[in-house]
Amino acid sequence: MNSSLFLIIIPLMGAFIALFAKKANRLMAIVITLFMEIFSIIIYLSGKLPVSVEIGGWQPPYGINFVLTPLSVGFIILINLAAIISLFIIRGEKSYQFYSTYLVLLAASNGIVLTGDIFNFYIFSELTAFGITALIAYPKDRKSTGAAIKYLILASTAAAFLLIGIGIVYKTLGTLNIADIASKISLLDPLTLELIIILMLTGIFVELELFPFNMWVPKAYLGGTASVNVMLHGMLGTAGAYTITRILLTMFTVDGSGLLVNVNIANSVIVIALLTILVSEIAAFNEKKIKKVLAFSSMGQMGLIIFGFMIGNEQAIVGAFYLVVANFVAKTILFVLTGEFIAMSGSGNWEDMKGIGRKHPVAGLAFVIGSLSLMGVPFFAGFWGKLGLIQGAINGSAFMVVGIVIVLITAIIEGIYFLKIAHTLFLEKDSDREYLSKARVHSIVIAAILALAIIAIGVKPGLIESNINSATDEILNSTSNYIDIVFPRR
Amino acid sequence: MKNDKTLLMNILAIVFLALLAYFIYAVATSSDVGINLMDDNVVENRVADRYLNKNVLDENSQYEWGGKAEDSAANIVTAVLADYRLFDTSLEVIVLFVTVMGFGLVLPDERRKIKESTQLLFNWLPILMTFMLLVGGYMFINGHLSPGGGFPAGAIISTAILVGILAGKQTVSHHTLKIVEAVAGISIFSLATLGFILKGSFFINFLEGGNIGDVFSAGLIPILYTLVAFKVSAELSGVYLEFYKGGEEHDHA
Amino acid sequence: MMILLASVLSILMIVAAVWVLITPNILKAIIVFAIVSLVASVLFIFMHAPDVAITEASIGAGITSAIFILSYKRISE
Amino acid sequence: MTMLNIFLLSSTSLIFIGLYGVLTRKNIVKILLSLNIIETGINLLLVAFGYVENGEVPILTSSESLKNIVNMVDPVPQALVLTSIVIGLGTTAFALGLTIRYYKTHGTLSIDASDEEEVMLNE
Repeated sequence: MNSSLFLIIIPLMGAFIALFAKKANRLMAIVITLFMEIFSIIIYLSGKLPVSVEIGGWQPPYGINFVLTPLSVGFIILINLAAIISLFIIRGEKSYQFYSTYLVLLAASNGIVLTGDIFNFYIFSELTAFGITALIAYPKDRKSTGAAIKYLILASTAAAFLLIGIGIVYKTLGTLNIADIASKISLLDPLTLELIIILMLTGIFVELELFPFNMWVPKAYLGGTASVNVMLHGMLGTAGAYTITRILLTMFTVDGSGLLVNVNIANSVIVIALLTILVSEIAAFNEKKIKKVLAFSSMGQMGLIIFGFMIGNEQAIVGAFYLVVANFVAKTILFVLTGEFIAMSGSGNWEDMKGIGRKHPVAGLAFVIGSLSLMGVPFFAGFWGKLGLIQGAINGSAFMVVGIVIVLITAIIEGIYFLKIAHTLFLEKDSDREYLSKARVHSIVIAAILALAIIAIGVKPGLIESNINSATDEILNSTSNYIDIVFPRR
Repeated sequence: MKNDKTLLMNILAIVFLALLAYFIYAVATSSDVGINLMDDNVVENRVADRYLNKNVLDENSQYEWGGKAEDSAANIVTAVLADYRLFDTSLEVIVLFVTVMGFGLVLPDERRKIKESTQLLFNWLPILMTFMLLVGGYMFINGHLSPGGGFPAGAIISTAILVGILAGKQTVSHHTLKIVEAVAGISIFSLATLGFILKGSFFINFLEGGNIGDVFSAGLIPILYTLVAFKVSAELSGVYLEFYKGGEEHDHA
Repeated sequence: MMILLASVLSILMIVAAVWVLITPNILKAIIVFAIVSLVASVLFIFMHAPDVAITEASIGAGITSAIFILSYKRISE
Repeated sequence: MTMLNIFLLSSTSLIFIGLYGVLTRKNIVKILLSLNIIETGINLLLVAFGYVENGEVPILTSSESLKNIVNMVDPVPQALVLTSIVIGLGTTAFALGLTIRYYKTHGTLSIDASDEEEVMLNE
């Protein structure tokens, strides 16, 4: 499995070659991304998982290692899928900088998931931050520049906290390997451990789009083009969801059981996640710009996912994984179609998109299916996520009831604003309307395929059940499923 | 109104920082069971012990000055940076690559002409540049023996280009820099892949190590540091040139 | 003796850092920041870290300040 | 007051000063300088974590120095700090490029300027 390093090496080499590829760089980017997707699927199906890969010939914890488990490779497949989709919906980008940065971002978001070393994780997360900042700033206008510099400052400050946390971990435990830290965490003084967890949480909160640190999200989505939105959501957001499972639920747990060592911190993360859901859904309700609506909804879904992971029992984690998949697919549909709609109507407000659903019924239908899944209507993929979340919360402690109430209320709010948009798309007529351009066929085909996937998962959740159960099992028994893989002799 | 907001922000920041400081103080003086932040290194099996004793592969191995070891770099910081944790270092090169590219991407296009400077600087330029190139060269070649290494060496070499610009002379073109950058970058990752082909593991130091303390020791480290130095200097020089009117060839790609 | 020197340098560094924040003149702030970096690199030598000291002096103090000044000149034009 | 305490205190105060600057300053160049101060503080802090009283530089120079291996300061934080210095340079360069662009599009260096296109300055 040493060859899995090609997932990092090939895009990075491609990033250098793109400096000279002139017109072939888009083709090269597509070929490399397809290779990554196929290669990660081969790894997933090879039956050799889970496995730990040494880099440089030094065994962990002395060298850096990659940990390939069903969970991490599953996330990589999602990330590379988002990458392919984002490449297909690019509009006429030709400059080498765009593709070079994109390839670095691709390598970094794969690395963030695969790495088994905490300092290596820090470098990869910095790389993703730089890559996405450059891509957000790419249009070079007022909106995108403002969004990019604010994101860069916020991300660098957060990364500084992460680095202090890493320093304290090294000072006290003498190691940088995630599995090694996880096995030694009980040796620490409780107060010191609390400090470490708070510092690291602050470091990853920006990427997780959680409440006090998420002012950048709507600006970044508004500033970027449609394909950058798909990257931001599908690559960075998915990698962010993965960091919770690895940093929080593997490193800082009681005997690898998926429960955070410090109950107070776990509860405050739940409170923050619930606040995020509430604030972002209410903000989305009042928003006129469709990209901002989607950005706020994206924050809300992220809050839901974190809420599920933090409850910590089996049903809730299964639900959270279903939500990750459902949110990934549904939001990708919405971002792809939004890009088309905005290009057609020439306006970012959803009120100006009257009748587009009548002109392009397939696209309109896919949009509605995506939003129904986000709401959690039965027979759509998101339903199984919210169901698992609520089941888990009922079995959890008493104050989870508040969480259930908030989840249900926000589902209704979400329903109202998405139905308003759907109503505008289909029912309102604007007959003498002329559209600036036609919707591109391949975008609609992508959206339609993804919409079919949502219905397939929604009607028959058994399609991905075994994968999600193995991922859940990995979190609930991380000692045998993660630490023992990195250190087989202990 | 605006002043009120600023004042409020200041007070909030001070309160937040005071709380943080108090928390850190509490952590530092905490006396619970377990390893405390301020304890001396009490954990067994610290990673650094094995690095210093150069016995990562074989726990009982010993080494001597002028003899062989698993990693024969005399500078142990270099050994950690460019051998045990080489993967980190090559990613660091990518960090610089992507940020400098982003810098060139967002910078507005109008450049200034390089101004003619004083006669004094112009006359002394060759000597200054040679001196800087020599210092930089010494650093990356001796990075495994003495303090220094690829990154500061690259920075110092790039200063030679900066001095040239300040003296009114553009010594290298944008295109050359781009080629140096790409060739060095591709070479670093090709060496990593070569390790996979020869020894079955990426980023492995596959050259024969040599003896500790020799100039030709530490296997791949001097080669890697040379590549890193060239790449870093090309990137940083690119940043300086971005500020001035450069050649026409790089902008239309 | 070393302790005295280290504490004087630390105090100098902290004073310079506060100065960076309060001075209204940006160019002055940049130059004072270079002093912070230089003092930090001397402290690195005190901590037996010559590698870090060289890197901090050349990259942290030298190149960073150069880029700051070039950018600031570009903005103020 | 030992050397270690001096290093820990001064680096922590640098981090706090920088944090205060990032939170309260409005000028982007000032914020970036504060960010750099935080980074310098963190670098000092990490190296101080590896500091040993009366320790030795972790570089072998002769057969004598081999006997002092037990007494050498920790090389790993130094390697990490070397990486983080370069990352800090990258952040600064990129952010300054964005600042120049920001000044061109917004006409000010204040971080509070609105991002919506209500005020058209240069177009």
